[in-house]
Amino acid sequence: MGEEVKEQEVSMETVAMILGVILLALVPLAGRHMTHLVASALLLSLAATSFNLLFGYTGLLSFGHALFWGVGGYTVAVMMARFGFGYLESVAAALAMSAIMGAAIGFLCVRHTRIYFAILTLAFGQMFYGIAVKWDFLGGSDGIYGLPRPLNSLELYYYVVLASVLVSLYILRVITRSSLGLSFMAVRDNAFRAEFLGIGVRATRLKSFIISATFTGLAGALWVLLETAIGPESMFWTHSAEFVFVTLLGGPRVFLGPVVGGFIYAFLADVAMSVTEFWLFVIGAVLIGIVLFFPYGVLGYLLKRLRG
Amino acid sequence: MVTRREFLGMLGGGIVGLAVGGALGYTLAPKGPSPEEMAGKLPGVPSEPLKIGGMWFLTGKFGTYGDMAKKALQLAVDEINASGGILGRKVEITLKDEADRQNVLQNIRKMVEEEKAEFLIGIDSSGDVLKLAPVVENDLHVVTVITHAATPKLTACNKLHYVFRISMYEEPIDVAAAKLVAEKFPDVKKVASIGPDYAYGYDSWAIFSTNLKKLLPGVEMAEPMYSKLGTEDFSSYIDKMLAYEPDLVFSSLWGGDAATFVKQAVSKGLFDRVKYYLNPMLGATDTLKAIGDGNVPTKAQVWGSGRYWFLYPPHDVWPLNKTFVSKFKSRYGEYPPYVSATSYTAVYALKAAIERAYVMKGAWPGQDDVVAAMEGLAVAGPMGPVAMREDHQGVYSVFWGRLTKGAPNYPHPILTDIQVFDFGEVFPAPGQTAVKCQ
Amino acid sequence: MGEEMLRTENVRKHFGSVRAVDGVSIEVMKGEIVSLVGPNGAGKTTLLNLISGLLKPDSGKVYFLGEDVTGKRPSQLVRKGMARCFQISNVFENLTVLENLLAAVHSIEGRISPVRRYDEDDAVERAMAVLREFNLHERAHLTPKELSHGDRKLLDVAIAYALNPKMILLDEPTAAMSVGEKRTTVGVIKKLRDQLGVTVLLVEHDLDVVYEVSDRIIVMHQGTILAEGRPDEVREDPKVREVYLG
Amino acid sequence: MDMGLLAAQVFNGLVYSSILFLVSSGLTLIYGIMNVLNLAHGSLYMLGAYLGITIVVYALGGTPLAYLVAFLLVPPSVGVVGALLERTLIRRTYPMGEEYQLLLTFGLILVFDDLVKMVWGAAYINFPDPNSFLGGLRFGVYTLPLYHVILIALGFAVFLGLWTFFSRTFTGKVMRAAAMDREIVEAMGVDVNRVFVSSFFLGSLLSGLGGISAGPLYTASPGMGTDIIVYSFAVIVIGGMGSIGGAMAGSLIVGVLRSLAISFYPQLEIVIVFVIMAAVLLVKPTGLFGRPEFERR
Amino acid sequence: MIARLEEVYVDRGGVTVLRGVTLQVGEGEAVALIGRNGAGKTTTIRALMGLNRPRSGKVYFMDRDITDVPAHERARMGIGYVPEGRRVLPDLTALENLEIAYGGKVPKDTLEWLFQFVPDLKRFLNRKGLYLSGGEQQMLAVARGLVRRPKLLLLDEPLEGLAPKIADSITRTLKQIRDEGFSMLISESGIVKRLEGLATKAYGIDRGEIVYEGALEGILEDEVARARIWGV
Repeated sequence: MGEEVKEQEVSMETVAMILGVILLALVPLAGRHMTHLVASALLLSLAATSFNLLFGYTGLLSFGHALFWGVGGYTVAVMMARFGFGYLESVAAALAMSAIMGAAIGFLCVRHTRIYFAILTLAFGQMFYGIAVKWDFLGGSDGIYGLPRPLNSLELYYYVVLASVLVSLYILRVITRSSLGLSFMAVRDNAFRAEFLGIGVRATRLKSFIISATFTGLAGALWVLLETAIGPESMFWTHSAEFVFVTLLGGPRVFLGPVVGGFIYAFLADVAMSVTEFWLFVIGAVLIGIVLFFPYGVLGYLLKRLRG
Repeated sequence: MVTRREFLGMLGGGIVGLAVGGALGYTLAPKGPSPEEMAGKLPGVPSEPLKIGGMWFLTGKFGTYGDMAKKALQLAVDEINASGGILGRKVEITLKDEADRQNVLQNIRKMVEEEKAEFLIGIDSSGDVLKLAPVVENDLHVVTVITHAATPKLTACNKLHYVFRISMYEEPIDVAAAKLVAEKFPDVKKVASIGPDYAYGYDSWAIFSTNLKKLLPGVEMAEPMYSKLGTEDFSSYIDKMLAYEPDLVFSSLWGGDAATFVKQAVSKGLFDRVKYYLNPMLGATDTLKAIGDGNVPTKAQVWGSGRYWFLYPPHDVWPLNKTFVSKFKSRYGEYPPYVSATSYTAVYALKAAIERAYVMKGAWPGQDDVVAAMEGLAVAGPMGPVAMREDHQGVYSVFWGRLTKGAPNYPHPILTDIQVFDFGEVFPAPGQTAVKCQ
Repeated sequence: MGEEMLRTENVRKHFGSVRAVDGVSIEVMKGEIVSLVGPNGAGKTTLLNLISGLLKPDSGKVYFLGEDVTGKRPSQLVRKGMARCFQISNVFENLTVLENLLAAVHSIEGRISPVRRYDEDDAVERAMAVLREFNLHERAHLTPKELSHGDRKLLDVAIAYALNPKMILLDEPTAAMSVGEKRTTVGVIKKLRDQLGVTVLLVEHDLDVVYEVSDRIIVMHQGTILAEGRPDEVREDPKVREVYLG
Repeated sequence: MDMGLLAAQVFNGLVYSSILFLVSSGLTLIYGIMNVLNLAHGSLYMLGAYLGITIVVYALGGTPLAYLVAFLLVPPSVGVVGALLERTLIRRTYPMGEEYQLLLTFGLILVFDDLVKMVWGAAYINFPDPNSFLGGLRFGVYTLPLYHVILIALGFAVFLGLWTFFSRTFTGKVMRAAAMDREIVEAMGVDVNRVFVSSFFLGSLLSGLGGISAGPLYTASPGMGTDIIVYSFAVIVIGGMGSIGGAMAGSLIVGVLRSLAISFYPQLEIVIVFVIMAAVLLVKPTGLFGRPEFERR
Repeated sequence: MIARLEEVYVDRGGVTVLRGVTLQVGEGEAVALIGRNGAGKTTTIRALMGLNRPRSGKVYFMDRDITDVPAHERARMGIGYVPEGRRVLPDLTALENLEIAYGGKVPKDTLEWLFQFVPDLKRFLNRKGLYLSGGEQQMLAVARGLVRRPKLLLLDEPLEGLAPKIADSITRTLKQIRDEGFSMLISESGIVKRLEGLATKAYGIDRGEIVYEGALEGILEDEVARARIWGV
């Protein structure tokens, strides 16, 4: 992605990364709220990074990605609350379900690109939102609640989340650095020419869609266990917009951009809400400012300055 | 149904209950010393302020609820602080927005774990309250007083320890509605209904229709209709109703939806074709203001209820209501809706319970001490005396009133011809409900 | 020689009233360098598009290595050994030069996989070897934006070559090049055939280049073939001079 | 099937279609001419309703005159707000991708919702019902309120007006021309920037007209723009993005089908619009009346 | 002197496409700009029209420095433009295309005046651009460039892609226009013959540099120009 870094910077980044992980491991010492906040920031980051595999790496803007967050979340909730499975089986089922839904919806959506892709994904997102609201089995508008927290402890579960997110990010990183990841970027940059490289453009987009949906679903699944509840609003289009926002906030052209964006967003919303009831105004204003002044996102901007 | 005289009798009982409960009659309390003066005077009371966390919809389509609840909360806190706080501790509030849908539970946690709120009040959405209860019970362990969310499931389907609901819930109001119809409008033959398209709407219809069938077995009922929250255009629903030609329409729409519906029903002539229109959520000043005097139907009788009505209990027999209404009106320029009364009462209930627990314990009470004091507590609120039942549901009498133009005395329509139902008549026994638990 | 690489049979493509390609049959033998020339709008690029699968002919057939490939998609043709470059350099703008090549290498060798690093050693080696052939290896870590115009066009050719093609279609490889760049390109085209064994079908305006590299020249005009022959034959053909210089 | 009810529901659908058309024609117009998809278009609708309230409820009282004044003043005011947004903010996203336009205008939604709350408060507000002085037409058990009839007429009148504007007037033709090839139109002596501001003005004006028209029918509350924008999206996708005729067709389909669904298949109400939208996109991505995009330059 | 480019450099997409182009069109003159694809003809014309801003250098029109004047004002000042590929507005009729360029309803006498040059226009005046043949589109494009009676008409490869008969008729039209005293700059991708009798003066351009300036006939004799433009 043209972000290949020089040797000494790699070591700097590695150091920063290790420090970051140590910091994250220490979070439970900062109290339960912080633990909870960081856990949700991690999951938002994972969802946004998965979204960005499709957006930043493959060039497809999904405006309905919360659908997969919801698919993952509802699968866990249904498995546990309706069928009495444990959380491990439930999360595994959520992964499978997200992948299957990703394949089915992706198959229909990747026939289009650009604005049409965005609108089509939006339509699917809203359709499933409507289904969740109407379907008793999913708890209707109340959703499903009162799920047991795995391990009976927020702190322990935090480490489950941390580990899962780190492993997932690692896998996503491996994918973006893989030959498959390169084919995503080739399709993004120039689908026309990619076809002349023997890359099946539609199939490549679909692969990206499925991977993206699966990890977004994982984030939703883990989030449900953190929240112990889920409702239809988790699939509403404004939640999808949040992923887009977070990604652009951090920077769509840097792998860790959405992670940085996820943390900034989580803390910004947390602080803004404590300060003013017009916190949405603050978020909206920040969003406008980002678009106008930092279109490469915060991390994108920082890296640009660092590297001259 | 009770008459005015019976009500006075009930009121007496309530006041006795209050005395037994050991609550401090705050309406009678003279202006006390300031918290600063009181600080440290009482043994075992910490000197730092007491923080109460509140959560309602502060933004978005339902933002008006949070706004009104917040105003009443502020009123109560200012009163309490002006008269010595709670056992000398100054009260502070911290608020979170329930409209941040993705983070409701996280925000609740934040108030408790980070902002050190010792007690919680609020919650508008039934869905949220059901999600919240297990978290509070299993994890947060702080006394939480619900002021709005009305699902019967909260108190009937859960064994609650830390969570209490001070506000009336939907079941007694709907039961009372069935009684009202059976007693006052026995000529009803066909009933149509509309409600919001989620659990509350379904439950409300289930309770009303089950009870009505028992009381008036011959009544025919249309397939219930449900509209999504925030529906703008009810024309299609109204015409479907008209096609059915009912005598009575039961509507559990609330907030803006309730107002929009009435307005559109007026212009679509619904109230020329039906005789009665009942809405258990109509007795809310925000809704009535939105309806406006111009839309009060003249032909059909429109009846409404609510968790509180600012003209009931009558100001002459229950001065606390009068004080509350006049304070609220002079501070905020409008008459208080029910969310204001319930939040106001919630703060005083907490105060009463803490003080009672302190008396019993002789030291600042822990959460479990406050729970013990809340159980069986009776507190005087603007809506009358509220008794906390063993299932942690506050009980007080239900009213239904007829919609009438407010002019010239009030800026919006009001409810008159108030019919009161004693709580013994309409509250199901603890643990019972006509609604299916999940 | 003598073995057939590519053949078109009376292919036709009309856009509305415009007869872009109007019944063209050509043949390219293995190891040949064949040039398509003709004034603007003669239909050369359209013919290239028909051959490479970008357009479907209204009628007629395209054979590649004896197989009927009419209507096959570009990605399928690439796998059969037909690569193509573009008139306006058409590369992956946000990837480095090396990554551009790697994308081609991985794709054609069927190595696309989510776990295989795209910069694994043997792929990089292979890509760098190609870049060396085109003298681009020193610019491997630049993005196309940072390349000179000539180098961008070279990169385009290098990508095509990295696909292990049996045949490359080149669309105006020297357009807007400096004289020096042009020399390089001529060298590259010769090398493609002489050292790398690739058959070349070239669309080119610069007749100097065409005369220098071609085994055979096909002159197109208004969608049809006007003349065909060895460079010296075509050079002397009055019809060709007519078309060009009037 | 009850034919009277069916007719009544079609009528109700037409009223809703009319509002939808006013809003979505503006959305599609701006998209068609400028290739900008303005998510905050719904916020301008909300602004129209609230400005209307200011005039009808607070300033002049619910008299027929107040309505007349509101209908005359509000749409152009909203148009000016839209034009200002274009000049100050949205214009700066043109060199960036579509996603940035979507994001910026999404940010505007949040800002507008809170601004409305700051100015008018969080409570929902009702207009006095214009039918109280207009009355209605009786039709069996049903009443067709006159205001509803007027709205349907207004929707069709605006449709015809736009049709005439774009096919007959010079300014309309210039706008269409700018949509086809902005550069060549510039080279022909047209100040395309002005055309763009004008089309934003006109598109926003239509949204404002939608707001003031819907206001008396519905209830104004902060956030009222969010639903309508999603439905308008559906409308213009179904009809074909950039096509006024398509916006009309899409509005009719969405409005009437939704109305019929309520009466006859209530469980479909929420999803039906999105199912149609997805189906249209999958089968005919350019929508019913759209055509493949011109090569834009 | 009607128009003049002076040492104009233009970058497009990071590539320098004009490298110090100096070129001049005199009163009543028809000037040819000859070069192959990608040589910089279109950019030169666009620089005159104001569609490409020079990185450095100046553009003059009627002795006024118009380097910073936007395209639409240049059009109003009297520069007509017939773009490469014609770019007729497909969804508007021929007449409407003319109206846009005229800035309003085209007066009858102006139409009559246009018919002198392009009599065929009468035939398809009310047909949409989309349904015009290539030759008709080109005629319309010329008429559109002419409708404001500009002092300078820029024609970017007006003969490209046209059948010979039609190209001839366009050339005749252009001659007629020139004879009316209009100045014009015509680009051509290499077939000099097509401009014989039309252009008197010619510039040869290659890789963004002017490689020839002089009489049209002379360009084929010029060694440098021949080598660089035709490679022969």
